[in-house]
Amino acid sequence: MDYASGSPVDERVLEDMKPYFSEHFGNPSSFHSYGFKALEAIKNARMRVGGLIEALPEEIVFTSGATEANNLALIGAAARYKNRGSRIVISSIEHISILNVCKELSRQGFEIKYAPVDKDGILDLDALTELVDDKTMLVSVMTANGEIGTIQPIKKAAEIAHDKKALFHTDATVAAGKIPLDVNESDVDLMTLSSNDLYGPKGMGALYVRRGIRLKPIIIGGGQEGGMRSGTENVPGIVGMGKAAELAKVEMRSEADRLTKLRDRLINGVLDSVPESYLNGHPIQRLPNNANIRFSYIEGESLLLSLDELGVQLSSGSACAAKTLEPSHVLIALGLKHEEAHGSLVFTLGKYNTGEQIDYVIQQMPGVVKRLRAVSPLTPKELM
Amino acid sequence: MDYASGSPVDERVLEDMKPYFSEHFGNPSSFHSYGFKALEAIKNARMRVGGLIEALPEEIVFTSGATEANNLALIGAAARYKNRGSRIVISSIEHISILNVCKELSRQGFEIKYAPVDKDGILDLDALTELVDDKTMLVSVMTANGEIGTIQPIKKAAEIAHDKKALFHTDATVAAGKIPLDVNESDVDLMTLSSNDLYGPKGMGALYVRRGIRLKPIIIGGGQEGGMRSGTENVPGIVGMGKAAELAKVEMRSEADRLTKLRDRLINGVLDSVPESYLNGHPIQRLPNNANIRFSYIEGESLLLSLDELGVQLSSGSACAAKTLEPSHVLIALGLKHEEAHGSLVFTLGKYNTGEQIDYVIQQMPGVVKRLRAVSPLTPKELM
Amino acid sequence: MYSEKVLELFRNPKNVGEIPDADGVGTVGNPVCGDMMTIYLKVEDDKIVDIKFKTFGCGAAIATSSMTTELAKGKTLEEAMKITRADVADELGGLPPIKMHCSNLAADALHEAIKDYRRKRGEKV
Amino acid sequence: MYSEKVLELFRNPKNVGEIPDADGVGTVGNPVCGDMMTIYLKVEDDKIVDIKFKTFGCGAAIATSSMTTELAKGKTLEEAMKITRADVADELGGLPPIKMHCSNLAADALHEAIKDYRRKRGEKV
Ligand SMILES: Cc1ncc(COP(=O)(O)O)c(C=O)c1O
Ligand SMILES: Cc1ncc(COP(=O)(O)O)c(C=O)c1O
Repeated sequence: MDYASGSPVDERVLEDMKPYFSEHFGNPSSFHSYGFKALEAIKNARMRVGGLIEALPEEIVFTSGATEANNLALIGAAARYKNRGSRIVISSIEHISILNVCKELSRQGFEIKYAPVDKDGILDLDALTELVDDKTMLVSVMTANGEIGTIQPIKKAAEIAHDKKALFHTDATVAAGKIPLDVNESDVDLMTLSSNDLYGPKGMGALYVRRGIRLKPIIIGGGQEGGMRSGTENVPGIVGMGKAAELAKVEMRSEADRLTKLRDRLINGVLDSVPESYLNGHPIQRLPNNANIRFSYIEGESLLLSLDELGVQLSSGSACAAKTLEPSHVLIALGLKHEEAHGSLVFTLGKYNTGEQIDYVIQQMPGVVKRLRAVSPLTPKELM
Repeated sequence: MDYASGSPVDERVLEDMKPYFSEHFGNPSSFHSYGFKALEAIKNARMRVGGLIEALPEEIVFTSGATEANNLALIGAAARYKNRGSRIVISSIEHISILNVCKELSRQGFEIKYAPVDKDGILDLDALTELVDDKTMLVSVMTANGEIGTIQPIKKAAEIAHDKKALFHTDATVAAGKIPLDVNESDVDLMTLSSNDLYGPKGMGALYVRRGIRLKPIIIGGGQEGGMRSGTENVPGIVGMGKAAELAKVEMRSEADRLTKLRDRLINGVLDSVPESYLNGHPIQRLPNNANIRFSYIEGESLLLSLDELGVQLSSGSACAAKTLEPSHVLIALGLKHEEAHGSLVFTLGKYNTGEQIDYVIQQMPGVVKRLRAVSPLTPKELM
Repeated sequence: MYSEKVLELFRNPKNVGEIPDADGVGTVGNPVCGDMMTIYLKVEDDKIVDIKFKTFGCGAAIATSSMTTELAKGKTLEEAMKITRADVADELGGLPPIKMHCSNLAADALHEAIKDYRRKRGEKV
Repeated sequence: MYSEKVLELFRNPKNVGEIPDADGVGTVGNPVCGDMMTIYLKVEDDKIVDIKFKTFGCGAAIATSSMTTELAKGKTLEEAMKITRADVADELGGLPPIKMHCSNLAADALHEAIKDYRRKRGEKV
């Protein structure tokens, strides 16, 4: 139940990719029939990825992943449009790739402002309106957060940005394929997509770049991807992401229904059976596949380890935070205390999760929590 | 015979990658058994890629390809070591990803100097010595050129760089797996590698970064790859590149012998059977799999098209140049006239090429050239 | 990348050759740029009765040369002057954008050859 | 990531609990940082005759607590003061570098508990 940090590739996707590893190994820039075949395949994938978010094929720039797409969006726009202003406004719960890029841009002289979220993780639109001023060049608010699952009002955020002639970027890494997205309806200028989150291959992502917007490339060379991203195209990867986008488009609605049911069964089941457990994030404005639950008095990693031994794979926050041992900045932004943040678990459900698995977790959870609470010096007597 | 612009993935490589698309889809940063499995796999691949060039595993930074590795090497070093000097010296026949990065760095205030090559494409070491001065920060000379196959004296070039305390980078994209490489013996600081050129998957590359050297990352985020390259690791890609490197190490010697024989059979066969055809690049100091042949009075693309219709896939220069219709800057650097450069064909042989294929090309070539020469206004009467 | 029509004309170009006693000759492009084209005309009663070409260049250059000469053959000079690069590209079922330059070249060479003919006749062109 | 020994002690930690009438108590870390540990001692004739711990923290923190109390049990206070984080990590078959901090914590808590005991006895510590 840790689909957020890595998903298996859908077999139908892999099937589509296979010929491009072997027979159709051409370079789309090559001048011969193998090359043309690759070019066709890329065109087709561009259409499919565009289709998922109602974008034109030529508005899709393929990258090596969501991190690169986020970097390209922010660094590329900052370099290109710096004459429009020096301020960049982002939400306080963006992914570390946005946060760290902003730190770098701040070193380069940009002024970074962080729009707060409420206790459920929903962007404070009034605060955003105040922060976005005439010298704001770019606003970036994620479509949904991968840790707490909260879905953001990006259409309104885009409006606030555009009122001040700022560009609007949204990181839809974890939202795409889970909820319907429409770049025109939401009036988004730049949108980050990830392949693996769609059950496509890893090492692939894309940036939607609205027609008319030019970005300074961060990877320079042969001028592939309309000059915005150089390097020989990862043809099987692109084909795979295309197929994954197509499948997501078709299957999203029914899969979302199924996952929402599982999610709510999980949340209700755990909250009911484990005393002093709480849901992080918004109860309704949340991704169909995300549950983030906080357990008082115990620490997340020891929970992960216990559950891993029971065959349940989870995460205690972003996979990156696992490395620094810091509590999640997202949970802190919700106003949680550090020790509360430490005791949170992220459940991200996916294609292969079943009701039985959910019930197994609900059944195991009380025992695991009880055992760890027994070891903890913080647990009140009455819970032991 | 266009392996330079794209190679099929070795079946043994694909076999090794497969489990990482499906069962082992974990994120190496995740704290559970799926994650640890991925972490192990990456460690192993790092060892294998390091092994190919006698580097330590921790000296390998995985990237999305050779272009990104070249960008990281030059931009990353320039940002980090600019206090060492403002001059960067590269050969005049570097790949477009090096050339275009240098153009960008020159806009940022670096002074770029181009070291010439002789008529066979071999770096002029005396000229290099003159260009590398005390304020030179970095020297970059490719290990071998993909278009003309010429192998460069990188050990001597590294020595010239180090004499002036400059860093030395070499783009070994097309050399790795074809000729033995040893970063210690050659005293290289940074080396670019490409996965697909080793029959590994596309969308993967690596940069060797000598221990003690730090680069400013160009893709910022979760701090993967020792902070030098962020983004969730492309685990199947990394595993594939690792396997490809291992296979290359084992099979390189015998495959190089085989290809050298095929290459020479091709060169001699074509030069003998087609009047006014000439070899571009050095006859001996060249990659075992490269032949670059010039045909007077006709243009390369029409040659490609004719051969493609006969089932022979070739390139007329770098795949990138195909897009701009410019003659190859490499051939111009050899001192060829534009019209001579236009009439050149690149043959890059690979694993699946056979003697029969070579003989077929030798047999078809005179007819194809004759037909096109008959259409050309430049062809002298006596050749018709 | 190329239409079937382009490939067909590339394989079997019509009107390849020179006309030694041509009434008009037009050459455009140059081998340095990778494309060069010469068109030879025979004119009778202001009509193009014979036309031939020689081309150094890409597949599209050869196919457009062939198509241009086909379009021009039998036309009056005035009609032939009106053949545009768009006409040529249309007849070929379209050309990749990067190759539009080539179809330009063939029409230009035709126009140059007609001007050469008129110049030789003392007309002002 | 963790050695089998660490996992084993995480699953079945020894000496978990409190000693209500402990002779010495040492607490280090704090829940804000994600790790907190308390060690309780019973001392007789300068020897640790009983020892218990409570730990809020990661798997390594729980395993090192268990291992530290095992190492200390039965030792004289002087010997127990010499238990270092390296000893604990060694006994556990190594710890991931990022987790070395945890083994530090357990040894520190032990030393704090011993100092507490000595302080209570009026010794200078
Ligand atoms: C919201 C969000 N954006 C971006 C990323 C970065 O994705 P990747 O590491 O695949 O580049 C993640 C990864 O977890 C994410 O959750
Ligand atoms: C010498 C050299 N370096 C770098 C590259 C760039 O490789 P990629 O396009 O796979 O990133 C190439 C590609 O042809 C090359 O020949």
